[in-house]
Amino acid sequence: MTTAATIPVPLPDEEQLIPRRGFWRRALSHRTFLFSAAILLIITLIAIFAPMLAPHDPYLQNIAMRLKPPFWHDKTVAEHMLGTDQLGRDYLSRLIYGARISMTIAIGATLMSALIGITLGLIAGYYGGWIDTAISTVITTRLSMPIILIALAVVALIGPSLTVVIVVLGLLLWDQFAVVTRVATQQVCARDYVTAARVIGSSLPHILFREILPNIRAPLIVVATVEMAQAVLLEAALSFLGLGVQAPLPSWGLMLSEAKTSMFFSPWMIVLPGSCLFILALGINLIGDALRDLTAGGRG
Amino acid sequence: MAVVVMMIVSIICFVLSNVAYDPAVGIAGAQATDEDVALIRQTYGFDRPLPSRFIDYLGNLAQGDLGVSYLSKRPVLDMILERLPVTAMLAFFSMTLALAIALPIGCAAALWPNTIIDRLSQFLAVAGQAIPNFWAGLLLIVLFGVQLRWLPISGSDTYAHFVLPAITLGTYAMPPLMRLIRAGMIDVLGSDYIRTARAMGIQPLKLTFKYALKNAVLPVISLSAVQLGFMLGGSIVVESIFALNGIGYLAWQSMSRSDMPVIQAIVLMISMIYIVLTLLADLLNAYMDPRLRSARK
Amino acid sequence: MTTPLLEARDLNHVYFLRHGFLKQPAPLRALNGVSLTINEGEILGIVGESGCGKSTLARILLGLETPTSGDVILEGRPVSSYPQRERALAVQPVFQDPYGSLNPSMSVEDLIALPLHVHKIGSRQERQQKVARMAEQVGLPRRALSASPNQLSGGQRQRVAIARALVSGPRLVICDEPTSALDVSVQAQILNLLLDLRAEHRVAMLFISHNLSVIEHMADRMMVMYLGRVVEAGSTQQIFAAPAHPYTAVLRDSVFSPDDDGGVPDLGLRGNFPNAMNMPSGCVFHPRCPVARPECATTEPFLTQAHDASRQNACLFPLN
Amino acid sequence: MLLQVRGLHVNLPDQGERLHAVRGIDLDVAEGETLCLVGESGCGKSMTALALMQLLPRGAQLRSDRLHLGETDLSALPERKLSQLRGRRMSMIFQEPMTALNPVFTIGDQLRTVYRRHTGASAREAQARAIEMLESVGLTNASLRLGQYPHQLSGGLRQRVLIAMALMCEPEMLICDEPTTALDVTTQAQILRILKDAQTARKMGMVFITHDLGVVARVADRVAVMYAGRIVEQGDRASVLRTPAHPYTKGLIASVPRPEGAQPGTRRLASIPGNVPAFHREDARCPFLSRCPARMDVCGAVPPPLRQVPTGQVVSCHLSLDLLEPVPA
Repeated sequence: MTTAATIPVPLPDEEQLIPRRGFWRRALSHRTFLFSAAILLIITLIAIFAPMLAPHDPYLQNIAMRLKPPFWHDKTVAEHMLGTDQLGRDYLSRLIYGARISMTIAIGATLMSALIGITLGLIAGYYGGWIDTAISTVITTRLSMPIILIALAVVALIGPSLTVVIVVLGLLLWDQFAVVTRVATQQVCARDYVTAARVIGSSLPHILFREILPNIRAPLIVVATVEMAQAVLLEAALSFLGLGVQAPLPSWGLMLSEAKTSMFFSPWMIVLPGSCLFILALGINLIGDALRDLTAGGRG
Repeated sequence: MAVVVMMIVSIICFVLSNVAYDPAVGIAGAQATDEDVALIRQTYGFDRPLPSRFIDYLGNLAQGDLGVSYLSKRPVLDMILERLPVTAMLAFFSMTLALAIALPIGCAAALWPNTIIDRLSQFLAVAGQAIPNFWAGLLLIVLFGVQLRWLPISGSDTYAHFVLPAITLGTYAMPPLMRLIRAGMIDVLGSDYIRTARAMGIQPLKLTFKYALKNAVLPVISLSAVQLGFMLGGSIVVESIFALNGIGYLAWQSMSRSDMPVIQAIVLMISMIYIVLTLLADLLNAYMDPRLRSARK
Repeated sequence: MTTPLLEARDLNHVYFLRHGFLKQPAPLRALNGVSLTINEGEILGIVGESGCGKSTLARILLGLETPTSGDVILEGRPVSSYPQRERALAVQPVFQDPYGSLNPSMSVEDLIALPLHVHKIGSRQERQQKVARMAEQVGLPRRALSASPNQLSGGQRQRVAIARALVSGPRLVICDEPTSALDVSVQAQILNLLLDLRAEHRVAMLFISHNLSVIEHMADRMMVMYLGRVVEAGSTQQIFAAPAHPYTAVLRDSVFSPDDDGGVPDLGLRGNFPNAMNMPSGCVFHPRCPVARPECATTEPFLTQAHDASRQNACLFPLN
Repeated sequence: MLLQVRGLHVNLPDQGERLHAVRGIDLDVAEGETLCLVGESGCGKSMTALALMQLLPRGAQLRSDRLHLGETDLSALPERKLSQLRGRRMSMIFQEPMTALNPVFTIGDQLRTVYRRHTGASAREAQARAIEMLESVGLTNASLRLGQYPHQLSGGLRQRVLIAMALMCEPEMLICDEPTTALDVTTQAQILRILKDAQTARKMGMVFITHDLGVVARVADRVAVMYAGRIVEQGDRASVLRTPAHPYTKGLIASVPRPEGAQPGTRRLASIPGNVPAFHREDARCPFLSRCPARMDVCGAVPPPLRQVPTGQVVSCHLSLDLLEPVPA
């Protein structure tokens, strides 16, 4: 039993406040959060400093050095650490630049779909009634459309390029944002502080951006991570099917597709880009799980 | 609501096949001269104003005529119906596989939180979501098809041909199911009515399976319907890797040759299936959950 | 007779509830011909069990819902002629759930200052002074101003809500069950605070509660509601001394106080709470009324006007 | 003595720390007697009830010197034996009737399952017993009710079904955790009558938990006043409510608004400043230390002794006997 004297006697009027346990203090002690944040940090740094890090120019072709194995198979080819692809380009440099492509697409598409989805969800959640039904119909229509098929069809019509892929993914990945925002907005609107704000006469923008949005931030961050991982994988799928990022741009999906032809006797060409995709998607998903854990399912 | 959605979907498909890509050029073929194209436009009446063409389009749709493929000149409906069983089987196997993994492990993770089984379920969920399913397909081909030669890696004649594709597509659908079942069971096990049942001395085993499971499984039904719908979309990638002759593969082939009528028909078909599935799930839910079935007397 | 601060005349409100998969939405009559008046500096208590329509009434008076029929008059002018902002200057709310009525992402200072901010009252410094003075008046420790609502206890949060309601100097505060979610000892602090502030700010209050003894303690005049109707109204003291309507008597007998001495009374309430979807005929209380007579099932009683207009009840055979 | 509890301690995981919800409780309940556990939110009364039924949440730790129902040592029973005892010898009903019944099973199904679990009776016998019990708790057309689902009943009706369920196997002890708090005042009176009638009919012991002193005045034979995990005053109803001794009990009773005929809006209620503390570590000193108007230096140093007051109740306080003189209520 701790000695009696050491415990201070709190005076009644000195009402103590419950200590505010900061989000960051809890986050830094959360194992998964640290692990996934580390992965994402490394990949982002690689993406930003790709020109400095890449040993060779990813587009420089050298037919003589075609399909060289990585160093652990064949020590002779020292300067190409991870070997070369079917056009003799340095595989490691292409992987490094590939990180840049995947990150830009992931961030670009997610931001765009977040914008669309959150706006629709906010309006549907706040107003309800026929506006809510109309927007819900739009959401259901979008959900009923197979993403990959539509993306492929649109890209096939307009012609594939990096920006087209970002825009198409951005236009196809907003449904989860809308659904989560709509439900979260409805829950927040049922709380008395939104009713109080309306009675006090505060303006609509104030209610939307000061009363509702800050209190639905947590579930939205979790959705953003899931959609970002989805965007990474979808870009890779599109490129793999030949309708995403076009050669010679070094997208991991494209590298996988190029490697398909020679995958039987040089399997490393399949494993490397695939594992990069997997690690990036894993990092994003893990940080999403950690954030869901830290915000206790969105209580924020 | 469902009818409105179908209407919007048909409009989008109409736009895909008639507006975004000039059907006349498609039919005439790449090397046709401009006169031929103009002639075709005349005969097929593609020059008529859009609304009236849309009404014809709906008319054909009603009689099941989804248009004719530019390349094979065969009615698209037949092409789809030939291949539908393959995709349906793939979807069925993948869904059973996904549920076979998600249900037991999800429930176990909820019953014994923070144990190895719980960590396994979280790992499977996160890893499953992170694996690009086409890469998984390739790996399976290299490993089982080439190295070990246990399973066939392309074509769709025997059931064995469906094992690897089902695993690939199954890992795509399993994570969300796993998460939902785990979260659902945790909610239900922590609920007041389970505590009341424990207070009344109901044995733990009966408690979990009779009382808890029935409540936890309700949301899983609607999610499985949605997942089944997504899988039809996802099948395009898997079928093209494993060369399974399903509607996904057909969609991919007609994609590279921009055979628009086929693409728009497949999109229409998949959307319709999705809508029907979600309707079925809602009906099943309404039947299973008395709260939806009857009002307060 | 000076014009009342707030008057409601013959309010009716019907909700349409969807129930069952394919059935048509059924009408639920939440309010049925309710009228009330609140004068300057007066506390009017409204008591009734859940489902009696008191919260619907509060939402209508706060302008959150427009009644199906009947009108609300604020200081002699119909409420519809006021824009919501101007109406907010006169009427402010205090809600029941201390954990739900404060925006968790704002600091206590910003929360209290919200009405000043919305109505652009005074400069930044003036607002800060007003808020600091108000916080002190409601007994909040100084440190609380920069804290976030999650750091406060239930009682402290309700003090913030009260400070927010009074800082812009309204003439009427509508409290919807302000202390129902609090413990008895904390409730006592808040009730004392409300009484002090009423005297100091000369503000009128509409005090809604299901707890009869709280109403008896706080309200000058009170109204008893049952299934959307006013069954009795008048001065609190007189009603408590000799309730006229049988439901008021049953309510009073079912309130237990620490001074009672054992034994649970038999209230003589027959049957159970009627379903609001199919209202009983005649006097709505007749199926459960211990002193019901055959006529009660046929004729619908009207709110009678006692001789000195202070007492009203809606019963064919009043008790006194 | 039907129920004996000595030195009951319960602590729960709470954001990395251990919250000590129950910090040393002694209770006795005789056959046919109602012990009221009264206290404000956060005083640990619900946790005490769950501890008696050994239904503590995951990660909670329970420690007791003695926990006996009749001759059975509850703390020593394995889970299998415990689940046979719950609902048969000792039952519990909870505060929130709206969520306490399984929404996807009929009322009859849930009632029959409990009865057949303990008695192995046939479905028909269980059905008859269920109808008999529902009628005993005042439900008209009981057989129709059996076929209905919980969402088709009001709060009051559901609480009656739960009481019927708890009494199906004629338990010796019934634990009620604020059964009427979520109900309307008129329904509360009816439910309390049902509980009292059922108790006298079966000479059943009852632990009744509430925060409402009015209900205590009507229902209790003996009263235990709880504050921050400890019992500060325990004795028979008349002495504790009429002549309260502990400063917290006095403050609690004085802060209840009740009809005294005074002019409304003029009387001020005595109120206890500050709010209920939570204890995250052992502290044997008086729990009311931080809010007690009569605090002395010794209170901050030495744990308060348990002493009997002339009017019969036992009080845990340093105040000398005369100072503890009851304030004429």
